[in-house]
Amino acid sequence: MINKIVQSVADALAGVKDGATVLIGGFGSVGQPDALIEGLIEQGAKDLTCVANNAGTGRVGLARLMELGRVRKIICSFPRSAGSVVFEELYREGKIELEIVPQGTLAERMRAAGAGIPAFYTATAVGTLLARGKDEREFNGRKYVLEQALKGDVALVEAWEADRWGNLTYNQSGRNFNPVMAMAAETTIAQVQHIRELGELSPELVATPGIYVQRVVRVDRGAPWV
Amino acid sequence: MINKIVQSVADALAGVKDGATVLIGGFGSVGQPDALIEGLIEQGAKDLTCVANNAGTGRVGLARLMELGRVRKIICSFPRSAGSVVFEELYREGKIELEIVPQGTLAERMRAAGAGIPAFYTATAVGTLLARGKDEREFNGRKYVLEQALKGDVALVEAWEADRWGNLTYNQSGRNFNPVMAMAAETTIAQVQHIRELGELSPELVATPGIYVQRVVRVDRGAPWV
Amino acid sequence: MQPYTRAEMAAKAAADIPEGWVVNLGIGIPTMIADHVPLEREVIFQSENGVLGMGPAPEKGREDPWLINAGKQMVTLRPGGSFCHHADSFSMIRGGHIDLCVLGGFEVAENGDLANWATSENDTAPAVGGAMDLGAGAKRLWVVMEHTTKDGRPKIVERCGYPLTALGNVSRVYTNLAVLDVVQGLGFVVRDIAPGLSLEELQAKSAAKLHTRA
Amino acid sequence: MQPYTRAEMAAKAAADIPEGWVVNLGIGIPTMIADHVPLEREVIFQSENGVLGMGPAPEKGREDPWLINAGKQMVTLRPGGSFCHHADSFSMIRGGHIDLCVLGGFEVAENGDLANWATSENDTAPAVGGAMDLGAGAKRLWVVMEHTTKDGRPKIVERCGYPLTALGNVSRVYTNLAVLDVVQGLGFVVRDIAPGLSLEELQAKSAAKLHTRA
Repeated sequence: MINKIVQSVADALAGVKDGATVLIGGFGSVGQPDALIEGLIEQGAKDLTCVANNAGTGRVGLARLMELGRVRKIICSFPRSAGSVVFEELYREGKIELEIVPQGTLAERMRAAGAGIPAFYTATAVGTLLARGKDEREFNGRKYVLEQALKGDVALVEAWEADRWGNLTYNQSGRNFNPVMAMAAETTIAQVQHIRELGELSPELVATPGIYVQRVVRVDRGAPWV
Repeated sequence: MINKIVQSVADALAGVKDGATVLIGGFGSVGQPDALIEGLIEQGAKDLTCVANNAGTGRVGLARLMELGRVRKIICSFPRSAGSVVFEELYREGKIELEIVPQGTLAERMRAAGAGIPAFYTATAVGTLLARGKDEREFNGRKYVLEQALKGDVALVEAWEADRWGNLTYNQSGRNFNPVMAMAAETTIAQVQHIRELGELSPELVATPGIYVQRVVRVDRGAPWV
Repeated sequence: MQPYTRAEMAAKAAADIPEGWVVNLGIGIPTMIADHVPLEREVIFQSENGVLGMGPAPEKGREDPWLINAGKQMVTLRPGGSFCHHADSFSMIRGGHIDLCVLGGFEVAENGDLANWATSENDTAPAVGGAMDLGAGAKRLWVVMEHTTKDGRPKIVERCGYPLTALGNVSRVYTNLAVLDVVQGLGFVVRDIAPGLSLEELQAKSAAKLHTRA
Repeated sequence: MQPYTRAEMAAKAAADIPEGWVVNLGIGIPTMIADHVPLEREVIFQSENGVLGMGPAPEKGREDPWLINAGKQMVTLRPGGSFCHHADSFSMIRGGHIDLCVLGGFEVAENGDLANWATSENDTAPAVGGAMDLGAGAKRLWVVMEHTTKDGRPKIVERCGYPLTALGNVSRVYTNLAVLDVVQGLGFVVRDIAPGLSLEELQAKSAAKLHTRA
């Protein structure tokens, strides 16, 4: 019997290696796998490359992981936001590497990794600082830059429901980066609010099929701001 | 008020131009927009490039369109199937151009067109006849070929439900190429079984958002083999 | 001279959006535009975090924390709206399916260039978000911003000095002093001036030549 | 000598598929493999037309024409199954998320090359379908085919003569006469021979050197 459900956050995070690239879902606080990030802090892996839309806020979660010196590099679209104090301090002191990627390119690079596309062309960022050093090519008279797939060793995602095959559904804008990151990682770990029996989820509604998910843990998260 | 619903198949097909590239959804008879293809036969556009997974069967639908000499070129993955008599005859006589594309590359080339990706690399077909003349490049020690976006002037798709904004849902394996083709065309025309009130379709279940759909026509199609 | 308020700037842009357009609004004044489009005029607002068909802000007590926009504010979904993931959302954007994007700006140049994400090449961790995707991908790009910086420096310029966000794509600018079209090969063309402001005064607050309709 | 029947070939392959694998089955004998995997051993069958988690053929009278596999046969969906569109389906395939693909073949070479879609460069409209995507993308590629053509020509070869489908990816072949591993740098290694057939006789029906386990 296939059963991807594990009983604790610690079990879910087991085996994350030093030096791993960790994709972290969510946009704002919605769809953010808070419990898994806390679990990663406990788990101890260091020298991490973290991929997320933002660079953490306050001194909890991703910001705490950075403050503990466990993050070597962050790849994100929007590092500077209200409350990104830890990141800004580390960045000023040269203690963390930063790769800024336009948000759509960030999503597409991970989708590409999941879809077996090693690289693709996009018009986004052409002629800007973020296109520096990238191959450029014209198609039908317009310039595009070549962007490479971005693969994770681990993805931490947050979903609404799951079954034991690892199928996931999301709640409204909680979808965001989660399905894309789930595709792009070697090991995808999902924190979910509800475990359903196999067959309870509508086959038309599954937004991340279990093929992309290795471990599921139920966490009563309540509202996303909690 | 946005209202993409038109009252007849003829209205739905109005304006398709000679020389157009027409994307035709469906896989086997499931999700195939039969009424729209009949409508295109009536409408009269010629010198068409048709993109579909197969090259028609029997002497109806796409096969009929070809038999009438209206199709200059077909782009598909599987032209030779039981009953593809019209295509085989035209092909032998040199009266129709053929571009064979691996099925996944065909889908991805249209998804790319819809997503603003002019070209992407794939390992599919590397070292085979279908990679001839295509740019090749290595990423992480593996060879890939460059494939270009495939855009349609018109897409004919079949869906289960629609609302007046053009949102579409599909029934089981009726999804197939339809959402991908809907993204990839300038004008997407959907034949649907059911019209729903705005707000009746679950926002989590809409597989093709109305942003990709220009016209909707209700056709009581019954079972897909009819 | 009566400069337009932020609400007036938003209302002016809103008035120019026809029914049926799909529109993405940036953070700040652009977000306010939605409040000035009546629900009966069906404009479909998209947010890059996967929300298509946003409605007005939720009523007090009916907020749903799982439904936010790209500015992380709680919003509503109107009937006909739908959700998707980030790659699908940016397919809409990059693929040219968004009729209009309205962004804030640091500078707009007469060739249509926009700078709105970083103030120098060595900026402390500049934040780009989805601006470059929207700038390159939307069918039309409008900018809503103050006409000058707080210390009076013009933001309407011949060439952007700040790092670029998008090249040549801005077609209209709404400021607190004017509405300007950006016409390729010509430059800024004045559509509208704030009450009591002369063209000469407006020109004096701009660092690029302002044209008037022939 | 008792060659394996088609059902036996399918059963042999089925026996080698462990629980939990995601498997895509090509048209023909490969499709029959699913019938030989008991439902209790949960193997997830994927079909490239967007069906993940196919179950057995429908009972008479309970067929659903909207639910077909890539061979256009009506199938069922088991609890836990889901649907997606073609681009998402081939993301699974191209992205390396399918544990195993089993295809039919015209020829398999000792370097793991597969030819199964065209019989000459000037073939009348050869039909490739999803074979090249599956051949390049699946984690493992097995082939199930007759050991020789109807007129006795070996299909186990040193190098493929027909146009290639996939390069170097075949790791196992099930034929009516044997089961062979394809070991990179070595070639074909015999795992199993049909009852009453000697290694010499098998070698005589093959156009590549057959090795035995050391």
